[in-house]
Amino acid sequence: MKTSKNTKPSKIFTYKIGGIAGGGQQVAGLIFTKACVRGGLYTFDSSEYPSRIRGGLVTYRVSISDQPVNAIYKTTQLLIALNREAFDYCLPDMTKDGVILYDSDKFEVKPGETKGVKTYPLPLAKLATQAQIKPIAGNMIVTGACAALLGYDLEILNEVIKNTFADKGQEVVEMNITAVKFGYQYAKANFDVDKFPYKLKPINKNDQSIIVTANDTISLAAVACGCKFFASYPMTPASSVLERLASWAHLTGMVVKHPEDEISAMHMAIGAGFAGVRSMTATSGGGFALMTEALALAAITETPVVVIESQRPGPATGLPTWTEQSDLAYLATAAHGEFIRVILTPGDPWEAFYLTTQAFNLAEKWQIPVFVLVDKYISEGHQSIDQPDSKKFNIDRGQLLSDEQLAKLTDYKRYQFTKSGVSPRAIPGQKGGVYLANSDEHEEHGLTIEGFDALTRIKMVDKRAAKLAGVLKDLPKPKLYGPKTAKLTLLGWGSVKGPVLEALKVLDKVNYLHFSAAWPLDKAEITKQLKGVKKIVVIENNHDGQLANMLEQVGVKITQRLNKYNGAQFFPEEIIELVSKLK
Amino acid sequence: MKTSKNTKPSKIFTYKIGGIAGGGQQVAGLIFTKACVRGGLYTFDSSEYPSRIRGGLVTYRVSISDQPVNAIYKTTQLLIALNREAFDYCLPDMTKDGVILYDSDKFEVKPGETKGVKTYPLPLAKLATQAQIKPIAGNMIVTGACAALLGYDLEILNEVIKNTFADKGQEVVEMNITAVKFGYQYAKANFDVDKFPYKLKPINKNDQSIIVTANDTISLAAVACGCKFFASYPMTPASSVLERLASWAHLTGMVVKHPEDEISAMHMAIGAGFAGVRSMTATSGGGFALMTEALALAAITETPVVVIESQRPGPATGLPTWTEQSDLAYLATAAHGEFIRVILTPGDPWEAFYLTTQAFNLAEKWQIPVFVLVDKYISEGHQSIDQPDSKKFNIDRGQLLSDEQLAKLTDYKRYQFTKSGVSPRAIPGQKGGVYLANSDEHEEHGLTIEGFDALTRIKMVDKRAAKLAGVLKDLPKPKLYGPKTAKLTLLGWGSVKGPVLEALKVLDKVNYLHFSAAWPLDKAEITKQLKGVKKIVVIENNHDGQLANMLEQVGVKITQRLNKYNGAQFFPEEIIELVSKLK
Amino acid sequence: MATEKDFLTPVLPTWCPGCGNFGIWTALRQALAELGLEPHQVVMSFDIGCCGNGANWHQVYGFHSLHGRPLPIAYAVKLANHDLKVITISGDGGGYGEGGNHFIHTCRGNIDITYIIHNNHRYSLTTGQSSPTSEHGAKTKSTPDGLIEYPFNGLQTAITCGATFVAQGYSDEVVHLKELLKKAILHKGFSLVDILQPCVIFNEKNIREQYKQKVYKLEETDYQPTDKITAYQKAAETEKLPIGILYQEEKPSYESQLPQLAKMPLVKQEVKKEDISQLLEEFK
Amino acid sequence: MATEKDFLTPVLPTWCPGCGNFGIWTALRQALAELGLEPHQVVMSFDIGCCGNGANWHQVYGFHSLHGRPLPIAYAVKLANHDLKVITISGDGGGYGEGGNHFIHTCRGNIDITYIIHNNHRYSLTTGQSSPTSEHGAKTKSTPDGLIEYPFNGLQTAITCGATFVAQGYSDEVVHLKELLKKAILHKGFSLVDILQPCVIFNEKNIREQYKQKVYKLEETDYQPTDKITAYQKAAETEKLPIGILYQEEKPSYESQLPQLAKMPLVKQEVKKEDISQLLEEFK
Ligand SMILES: Cc1ncc(C[n+]2csc(CCOP(=O)(O)OP(=O)(O)O)c2C)c(N)n1
Ligand SMILES: Cc1ncc(C[n+]2csc(CCOP(=O)(O)OP(=O)(O)O)c2C)c(N)n1
Ligand code: SF4
Ligand code: SF4
Ligand SMILES: [Mg+2]
Ligand SMILES: [Mg+2]
Repeated sequence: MKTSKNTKPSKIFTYKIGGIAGGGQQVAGLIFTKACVRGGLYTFDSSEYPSRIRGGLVTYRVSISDQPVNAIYKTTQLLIALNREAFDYCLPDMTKDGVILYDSDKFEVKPGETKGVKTYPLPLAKLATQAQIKPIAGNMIVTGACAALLGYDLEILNEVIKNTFADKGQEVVEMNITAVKFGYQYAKANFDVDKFPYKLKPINKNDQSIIVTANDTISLAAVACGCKFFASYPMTPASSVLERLASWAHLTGMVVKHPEDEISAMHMAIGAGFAGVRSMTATSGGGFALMTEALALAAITETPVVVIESQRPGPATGLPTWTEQSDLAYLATAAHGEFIRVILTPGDPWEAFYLTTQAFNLAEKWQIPVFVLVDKYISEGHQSIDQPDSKKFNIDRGQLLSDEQLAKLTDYKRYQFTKSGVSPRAIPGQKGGVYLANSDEHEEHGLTIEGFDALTRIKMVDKRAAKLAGVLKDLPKPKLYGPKTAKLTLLGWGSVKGPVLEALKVLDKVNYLHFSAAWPLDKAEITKQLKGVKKIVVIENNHDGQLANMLEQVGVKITQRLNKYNGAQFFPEEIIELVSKLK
Repeated sequence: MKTSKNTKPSKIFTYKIGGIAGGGQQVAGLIFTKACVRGGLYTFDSSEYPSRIRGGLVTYRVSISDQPVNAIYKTTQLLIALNREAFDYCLPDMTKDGVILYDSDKFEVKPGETKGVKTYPLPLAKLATQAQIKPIAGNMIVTGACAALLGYDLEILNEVIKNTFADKGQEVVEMNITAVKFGYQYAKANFDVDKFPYKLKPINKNDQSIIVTANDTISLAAVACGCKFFASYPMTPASSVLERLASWAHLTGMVVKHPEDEISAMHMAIGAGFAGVRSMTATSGGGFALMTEALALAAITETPVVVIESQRPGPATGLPTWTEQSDLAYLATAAHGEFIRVILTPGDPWEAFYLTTQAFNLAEKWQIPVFVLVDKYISEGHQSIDQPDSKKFNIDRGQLLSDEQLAKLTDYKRYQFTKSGVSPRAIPGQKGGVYLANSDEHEEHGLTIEGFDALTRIKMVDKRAAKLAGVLKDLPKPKLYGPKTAKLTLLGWGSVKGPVLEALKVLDKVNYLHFSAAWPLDKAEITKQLKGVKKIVVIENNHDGQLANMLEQVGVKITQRLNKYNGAQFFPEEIIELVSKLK
Repeated sequence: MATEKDFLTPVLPTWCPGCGNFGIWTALRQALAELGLEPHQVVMSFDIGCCGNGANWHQVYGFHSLHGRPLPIAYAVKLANHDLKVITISGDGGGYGEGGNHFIHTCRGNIDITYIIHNNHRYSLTTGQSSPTSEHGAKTKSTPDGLIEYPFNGLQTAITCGATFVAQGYSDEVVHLKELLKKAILHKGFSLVDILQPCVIFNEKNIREQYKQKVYKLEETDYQPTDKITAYQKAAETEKLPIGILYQEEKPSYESQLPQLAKMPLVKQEVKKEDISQLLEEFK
Repeated sequence: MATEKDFLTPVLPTWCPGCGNFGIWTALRQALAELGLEPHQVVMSFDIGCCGNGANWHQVYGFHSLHGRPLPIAYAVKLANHDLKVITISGDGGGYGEGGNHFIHTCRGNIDITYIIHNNHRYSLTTGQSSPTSEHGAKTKSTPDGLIEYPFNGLQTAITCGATFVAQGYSDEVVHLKELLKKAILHKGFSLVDILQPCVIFNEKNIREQYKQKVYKLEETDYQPTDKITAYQKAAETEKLPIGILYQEEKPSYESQLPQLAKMPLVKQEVKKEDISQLLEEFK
């Protein structure tokens, strides 16, 4: 996939639609996004919505460009305000020469209110009646009007509509096409469309790109690399992994279980891992809190397990439908006792795919729990990307004993002391491999020891800890984006990557070191990478500066921390502004 | 209490008795210990036992001195081996001029086996028959023999026996006194008691000292400072807090609840705190893992709660009846989201008492969760100490609104923004104080907000975080033991304190900085205290060096780490040896 | 005296128009007012869910806790101050799924709490996954191929585990529900009111018609809620759905058996330095 | 063919002499041998407790999990490889207390697992606190003033929640227990065997006499374990204690309803790169 190439900034167009929940903003928005992608453009979108099912403000925002786009932008060129609340909330982000369409059947805009931003009324109820369509398709009138303003190809739009509503029948398809056409013509007739300075042109016909969230690519990756067992209890913003995998189960043959609670989900994932199946669970921070005890169980029994954790602002229920990066420090030391776990921190859907395949390899090769830590912003925001390439990952199940190998062993030791810390696994059902996976400290066969046998205790702790060296070698190294040398280096993990990459397109002599694996940290590697770096600025979507704290522990001198914890991700513009001040 | 005064080392005598579980070693040992304390001596004891109810090796060890003693010593002067396993396990700790008594009805000691250590056979079954006592009182024959060897006063011993067995009836008391006397005379007659170089003499009649574990003093402190609600699910080594408090409930009026699981226990403690009652729970690391989600609930609702966590070696079930300091890093960042919690880390029963009273004050004053983090070594090992002094602690309930104050308010805001971060509390039942304690992010009344109201989110995070400054001021500062200036400074937390203080009695130009509060760390204070310190050695009863890691994060340059993770605590001798090599 | 309006906060409900939760809300407010209670005399703990969102529009001392956990909060509040009326709101997901263990064990102790389940047979706030009470075969977001499990019967389980007041209500029968809730709140001991609650988004479209056809009032039959086995069998009915009290029994409540609380509630006992000298004797 | 000795590890039991667990252990080993099973064909998951300590002397693929959690481990093992016989060992504390939620929900799905409860009415390994099955009024370490709660009835709850095989056993009736365990293991679906197990340390001194007087065999009566309500009532008996099958029903097991498992167990399906192109279409 083509991510930021640090070329000169391409033109970015940002469109936002806001209204009452259930108003169909997200559907309308996504259709428009799809139409853009079909025309060879690139998109990144995000929704804001409250923790309720109907009512309340819901917005959908997408940034579009003829170059890959890695984040949503704050500055909005086209706003569709379906109610007063949306209007008030979104107005501050409008660019001077942008346009606001508003539902004039719902509210009036007073003169001067927009400080010069052009507005056009769109009386949606009336227009729906006029167009003889159901009010529910009003959002397609909007879409048509947008297409007119932007000069976008109606053909492509109609195609997307056909695909989207195909399973709802011809009638629905036609109604929506009618609505789009009506909106298009209405805008042409009533708005000064030519004066709108932002135009979108299809570049080429693209039926290869996919529009996906990180939850989507995580789900795809799990399927692609042979995960056959998934147990998960629903929790925003992780739920869509459960829903996707469940909806695919009849195709993929995966067993998908929604159990009574997260405690059960995690133990099931561990049980399946013990039984020899690649297995996974997914949750958010609060759900993971209930899995914490079992994390230690996976560790001491050396059972591979992959845990997807999608963060939202805490503590406790917090802001359940918003975003934050505030569980890293927690996961890094979660659970009683001491043991190794890996935390992979993809920054976008593309990375999430490959890191998830790697998570399974790391879990099986090192027989440890592995996290893929994402957050609401990328779990639910879509990016248009190329299709994942199955040549770009491999499958490594680590040391599994064959029946033949087991037959040759007279005294199989599941937890044999080895230099790497890894001991070959037998799988229940295999003859000659019978052993005890034991949450008590144990000797090499897995049988319980007491502290009287202090030497075995020490050796077993050392064996498990010995994996660290090998794990560090296998982890993705922090990756540098932007110029090799710079005046200022941004450091970050997870979803800050996108907005930072966008900011780099503008910022001069600034580069970005991205941590795709935020734990464990490789002091030697980091020291090497940061050698000669003058200003280190750690940017995180949290209050405490969790990676920053961890980096300080390995001796990194941090010049500045940039933190945001209002429930939203960083915008490229904010980063540009903040960093410009620091340079 | 008189702890280490860094005087020249007083003589330490260590006695160890080992045998099969259920053999009464702990009872016999504790009786002897009590007799010592009644005679004005000082003691520190510890037991080793497996995670089973009968059978297996159980040992009891006590170090005795005419000066306060803060740890058990490894070097043993008198060993009573009731079976072969105990003999083999304990032999390596014997000092050359010590004596081993062994139950020659159970096993034989081969010549040369002890490498010169003197042994005396004690055919317990035969002696019991001879003495016409039940075999169960055999351990009192042993005690009598020990008294003979040590030249200790039989009067005091008989007094303790009378007290101990008073509720079992005169017959039992007499049988035990007979047994002691018999053992005493047998030893006088058959052993070369005069040649035994270690003698214990009563100093004065002491009926004031108490012999307690940290669990005991924590329980006492909870009662003393008005904790009225305690919910806890049993888990070694925390269970004795539940058992003590339950057994006292009819006297203290405390409500003590053993609920279905730890999740419930923690939520109950929070519920009672919300309802205005001082409340507490107690568990070990694995149980706390199940409370982790609720920790975040206490934080966001700003509900005071005290959590006792007694550590044991992990991960998972680990070594459930042994000791380790491996949950500090976990507790410091436990739970999703970011918030303040305090971790108090007493080093001995005396400190545990005062820090527990302080825990309740901190929890109520700052409306936060507060941990008292101990471990098996001090939760179950007894030390002889002075009685706690009720003048040495105070009760501070923080900002509670009276009915009168509430009556004057027209718009009560439970979560009012304040500079300190603390907002005055109303208690359910009070008129005019109705509010919502809300796990969702909320505005000042407690009502749910969404991320659309980003400003309130930021202010609420800042409000909660603002407490840090005040909390740091209220926390006990790291305390220096030993000479003001030294060549080498040991740093530690919790139960390493005792063995280190003992080692300081011998080590020259070494001092010890004890962290009674291991979290949050006060960078400024630590920097000040460590100014000019040459060699910083962090000593911890864990593998990872958890405090060391945290100290590095606040910029402390650590020369060396000393770690022990075999399931046992440090011995003073080990520390002396390790540190001597470093100087 | 407080009226039902006094139990309103300034917040307007965020429930979907037509949601069954409205009926429960109204019935409860009316019940509280008719019982002569004041907002400050009532503590309500809430689950996380559509039901739990109601925490914002109930003017009482509220505790919006965690998913599945409002019951142990309520338990401790009652022990801390038994002068308060304590009511807990859960969903079928939070109450019987995530919080199932608290439910079965709270029944056993007969603590004087009223436990209200907003039973819409779905995880609604998380947009419609199956819940413990979803019907066998239900195709939901988390079980698109049909739910294999059979539904959990909260009424039968409560009877089995020792609840002393077990009732079923229907959110559209507001007056009936109000009376039921009053009885539940007045009952000295643990009362479960499991309320059939239409979710207009995630239930079948004709859910209200289904309920209309199936629901009948026990008071209009000669049913007597005094025998456990009869109640247990009644609670199994699914073709027709009985509303009213299925089972009631007088038994001492948990808190009434604690001598610690005989004189006054814990919270009214002054927090002061207590004399521990008697306890210290044990350690000499 | 394996004999009961083949199910022994080199470790000697650490249970107290006279502990009821010995009888269960013997009966189970004999049952496995008589069913013609080999150690590697059996997976057992164990709770933490005296019962769970047995993990060390059962020669099978074992998983000594966490307190209260062996059931979800077993659940997943069965789903991962339904060719295995899967058996779970819990105590009354772990199984009905800490793990109560897993219990009630595992019953609902009828997964083919045999769930054995070593019911000694106490938390024994933690030295004798009350458990969910302790008698009302029990004076234990955690309830020195007497337990207020009434005991949890695992048999009735299992019947209520949909278990298809519900039995009570007695550890001293080893032959009877062996036959019972064989039937439970052969039963296709979720089977609960709740075993009265004397704890010679923490039960009343005369516990064995009590059981001797109370226990009777259902097979020696004309009891038929086919009707739910009859079984439910039978399960309530405490004056006399019926041992044998209280309830049995044929119903498809959970794993048998998964088309994913029709061809072969999950674990036998090769782990390889899977083609996801069809799934990708959804995202275009
Ligand atoms: C520990 C935890 N797990 C999951 C969630 C996500 N969650 C919020 S509400 C809910 C289910 C709601 O279902 P129910 O209790 O039936 O309430 P309803 O919304 O149907 O009223 C879930 C799973 C959570 N908040 N916390
Ligand atoms: C999460 C957790 N809480 C508490 C414990 C401590 N614990 C170990 S065994 C046990 C109870 C054992 O009772 P039961 O399950 O009845 O087994 P038994 O010992 O009676 O056979 C407890 C509470 C634990 N290991 N883990
Ligand atoms: S989703 Fe269902 S339960 Fe939730 S508010 Fe809407 S109608 Fe009510
Ligand atoms: S304590 Fe009781 S249950 Fe545990 S091994 Fe001993 S007799 Fe058996
Ligand atoms: Mg529901
Ligand atoms: Mg038990």
